[in-house]
Amino acid sequence: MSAPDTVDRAGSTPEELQPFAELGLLEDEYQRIRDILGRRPTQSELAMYSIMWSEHCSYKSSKVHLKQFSEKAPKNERLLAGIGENAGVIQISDELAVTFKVESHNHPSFVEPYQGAATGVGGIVRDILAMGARPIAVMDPLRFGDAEHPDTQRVLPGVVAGVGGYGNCLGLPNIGGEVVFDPCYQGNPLVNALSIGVLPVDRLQKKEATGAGNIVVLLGAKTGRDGIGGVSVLASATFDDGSEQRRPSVQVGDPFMEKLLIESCLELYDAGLVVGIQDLGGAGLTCALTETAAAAEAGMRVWLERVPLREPSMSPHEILASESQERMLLIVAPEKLDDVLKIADKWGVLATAIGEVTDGGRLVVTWNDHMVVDVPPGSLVDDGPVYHRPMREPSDLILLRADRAETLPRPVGGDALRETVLRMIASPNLCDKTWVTEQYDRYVLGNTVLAQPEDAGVLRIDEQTGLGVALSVDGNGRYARLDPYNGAKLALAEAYRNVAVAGGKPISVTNCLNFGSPEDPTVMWQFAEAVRGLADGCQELGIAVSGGNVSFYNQTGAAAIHPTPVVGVLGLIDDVATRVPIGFTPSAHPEGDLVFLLGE
Amino acid sequence: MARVVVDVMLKPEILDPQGQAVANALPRLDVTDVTSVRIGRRIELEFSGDADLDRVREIADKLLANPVIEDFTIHADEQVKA
Amino acid sequence: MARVVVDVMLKPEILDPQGQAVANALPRLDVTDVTSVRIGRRIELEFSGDADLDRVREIADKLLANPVIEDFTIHADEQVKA
Amino acid sequence: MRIGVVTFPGSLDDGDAARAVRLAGAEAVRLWHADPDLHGVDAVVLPGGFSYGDYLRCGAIARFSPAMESIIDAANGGLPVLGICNGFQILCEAHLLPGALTRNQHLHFRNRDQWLKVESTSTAWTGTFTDGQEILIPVKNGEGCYVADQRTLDALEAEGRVVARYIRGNPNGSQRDIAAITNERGNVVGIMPHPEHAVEALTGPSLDGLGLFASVLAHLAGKSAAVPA
Ligand SMILES: Nc1ncnc2c1ncn2[C@@H]1O[C@H](COP(=O)(O)OP(=O)(O)O)[C@@H](O)[C@H]1O
Repeated sequence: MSAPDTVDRAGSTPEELQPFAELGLLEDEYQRIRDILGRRPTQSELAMYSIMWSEHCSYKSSKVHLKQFSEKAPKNERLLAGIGENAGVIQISDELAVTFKVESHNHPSFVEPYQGAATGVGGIVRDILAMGARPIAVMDPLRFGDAEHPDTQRVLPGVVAGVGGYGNCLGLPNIGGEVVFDPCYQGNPLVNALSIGVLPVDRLQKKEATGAGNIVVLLGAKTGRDGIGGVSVLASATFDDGSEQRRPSVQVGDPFMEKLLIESCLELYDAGLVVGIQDLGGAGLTCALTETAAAAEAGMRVWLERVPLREPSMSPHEILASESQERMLLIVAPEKLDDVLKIADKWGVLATAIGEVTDGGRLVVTWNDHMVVDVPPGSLVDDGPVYHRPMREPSDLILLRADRAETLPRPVGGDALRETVLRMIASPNLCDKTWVTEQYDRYVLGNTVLAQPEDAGVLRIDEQTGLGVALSVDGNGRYARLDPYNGAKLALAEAYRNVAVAGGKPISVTNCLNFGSPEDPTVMWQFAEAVRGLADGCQELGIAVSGGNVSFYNQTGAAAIHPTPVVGVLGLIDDVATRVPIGFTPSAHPEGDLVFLLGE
Repeated sequence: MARVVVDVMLKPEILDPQGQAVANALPRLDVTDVTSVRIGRRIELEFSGDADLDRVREIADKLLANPVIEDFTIHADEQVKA
Repeated sequence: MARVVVDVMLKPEILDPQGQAVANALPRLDVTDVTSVRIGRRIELEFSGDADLDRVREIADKLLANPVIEDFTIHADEQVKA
Repeated sequence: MRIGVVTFPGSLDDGDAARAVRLAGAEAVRLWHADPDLHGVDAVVLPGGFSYGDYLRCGAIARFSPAMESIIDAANGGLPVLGICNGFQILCEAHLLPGALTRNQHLHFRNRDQWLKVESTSTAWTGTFTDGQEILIPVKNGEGCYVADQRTLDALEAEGRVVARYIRGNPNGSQRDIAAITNERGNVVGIMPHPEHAVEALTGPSLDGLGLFASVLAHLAGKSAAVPA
């Protein structure tokens, strides 16, 4: 095996050319890395910065706008963890809290629909798990191209089977979602996944790698060459013709391993064996090591050759960048290590001590005695570039808005009306979605009170008291295309209403912002407007965003998707027996019910 | 009549959870000398006339295998041909 | 090191809906001369030392195949042995 | 009465099965796949899920667990055993029940509320139903298509060992619409739909699933109709 690029070597070969541009870094971003390190980065360090400073991980284009969610948020005593954590945590009773979040897995699902969607579910579930919660349900807002298009027929069955395959095998009921068709999603379907979990308040977990001398443990699957560079290439680059060869290998999910990971983590939490924990998602070890260390302002010493590999020939930068699924990073006190390993073994999950927490404030990684990384972890996590991107209202907006619905011909007379109604309810966007939802297990765990086709999913949380939650996710790209500010507000209002009519009192909001390229000023304008709309809407309703995700670069060539903010609202129900299903209940009052129309 | 067999296996670098699960189960049957298990699909196509392997390759590439994560090999099944 | 391949196929009298689905899809690719498609599993076992085919037969019979609905064949993989 | 519920790695409906046991009025005893000790339970439920990911064949790997070795012996000695979905698959793999469960004919996972007709009330798990009773219970499976050779199917029918059949639609293509079968002795029952998901008005389509758990309690209490020895 050839010797890796070491810190020493980097110091003595300052002029060596490095492929920063290919890794998605700009010239001045690269210069900034050199300034931080006082030398050129090693190959491993360059890979780490390129991933952590990518749009996907650093939120460099969205950060300045997302701030409004916190700035405009009303005070909320229920919020135990908010934006900046793996997922927002909201207290719902003296003892219990719930955590929920929605995330995107759009590009991987276009490349390999089944695995892309499956690993999307797996990823969001690990976020929930990392907060100390038992995941208890999933939802899946989906967008596809024209229903008749051959590529939709390739993508859709795989995505639905993948969402179901992973969620069903994990034993998580699917309690709602969306299936929307529009030609704008043709080359860029949206696969968003939401998960919710429940935890005793005192089981809340932190990601901080505190306590010098504590052990860093990698738990779960072996590391392979999955999605190497996936973060920077797959999630942040557009699909043009040239990108075909650059597609990294696809991640394959193993829901069985994830189920074991869930059970072992919960047992570790309950036994009080964990100081800190972080899931490995996009950016893999790089993200988990730097985020846990940076959060504690600590240092870390990692022996990379200890990482269990699926392919022994992997080089250090590949190990650091791998997006292999079903892994978690634990920080454990040395005297508890044996107990941790024992619980992992009980569940048949690999657990390996790969490093330790240090005082130094540096993340030092060696590989067979070669020092390949020596960085301040905060520089990767917090000191990434931040951009105020130019914005401009799309020039076609005036025309689009002028083309009003009032100008469309209207059906006249009973027959024409009947024909129109029949055509509408038979259309792919409005028709019954059972053909999708019956591929999902809605019953597992035995607490599903309402699920598809109800307005909101309702879950019983506490069997004794009947305490439960209602959840809905909504979005409308066509409204948002016409008016991103109000489109985002409308998505929020719809989810809010859905929760309310099911009997829930809305208490928290999550969101996944699916947009085109932030380098396009008109997309950036749409984004800024949507964020402003959502933040204002939340403020008006007296509710706050507790977490979410931004997905940029959803476009094919120069054509961006409609701006598609997807909003999830969580509501509280004191007694789920009082939930309100849609439709007329046949049993109680077969006849004579009065029908009211509320509002204008 | 000809029979052609298409063997479809996950690419070596792709995780094979199925094979993994079987490999982990083998020690319980007192089998300890198996170092790796990979599980794929064996697809037998029966043709009414002669089989054109180039066409089978095309079918495999388009329909039988998923080239993003799988490799395949094709061979005529001798048993039937005989 | 030896590699042994176990091919597991549904018994001929058992309906194979996956094979059926592929057979039904072929005409759409303008393939009209395939009369039947059967889909089974190909399992590759890698042994640390030599492989005893009789023992593989036992493993296949107990675990890898379900004799109620499946048949299997075993062969050493020549490519690796060479 | 103490009823064991086994948890295999990948079991998912074990908590639901335990809840159903409790709602029926018995104590649920959680059994662990790696522990051969059945802790003196009076009956055993093998719950639904994806044991070992169901990666090779559903139930194929779980069948070799230490708990299963004990359960196979106990079942042969007359212990009432109910296999639900994945549990049914495990019972077939363990040869406690004939036949096999294969990929649904339409190739999709399917979850829906399903009507069944109870055709045998002389098993340990169906004594409180009436002959021909129609019940509504969720199905959810990807590999629930029951197959066996003609001779086995004929024997099952002739011996009254088809316990329940799908009516008003067959959700997976099972031969002769078979949803549940029993062994010769009537103590071991495998059922593809999920009675444990039909035990509370709030969360299930009916309360019909409780009947299976009530039946085994009645059977154990010696009140049920005589089970053929
Ligand atoms: N649209 C958004 N609204 C609110 N919070 C967001 C949004 N996008 C991202 N965040 C927050 O930013 C943080 C980082 O997000 P992300 O990188 O997706 O999390 P992870 O590290 O789990 O991948 C999270 O706390 C997330 O909740």
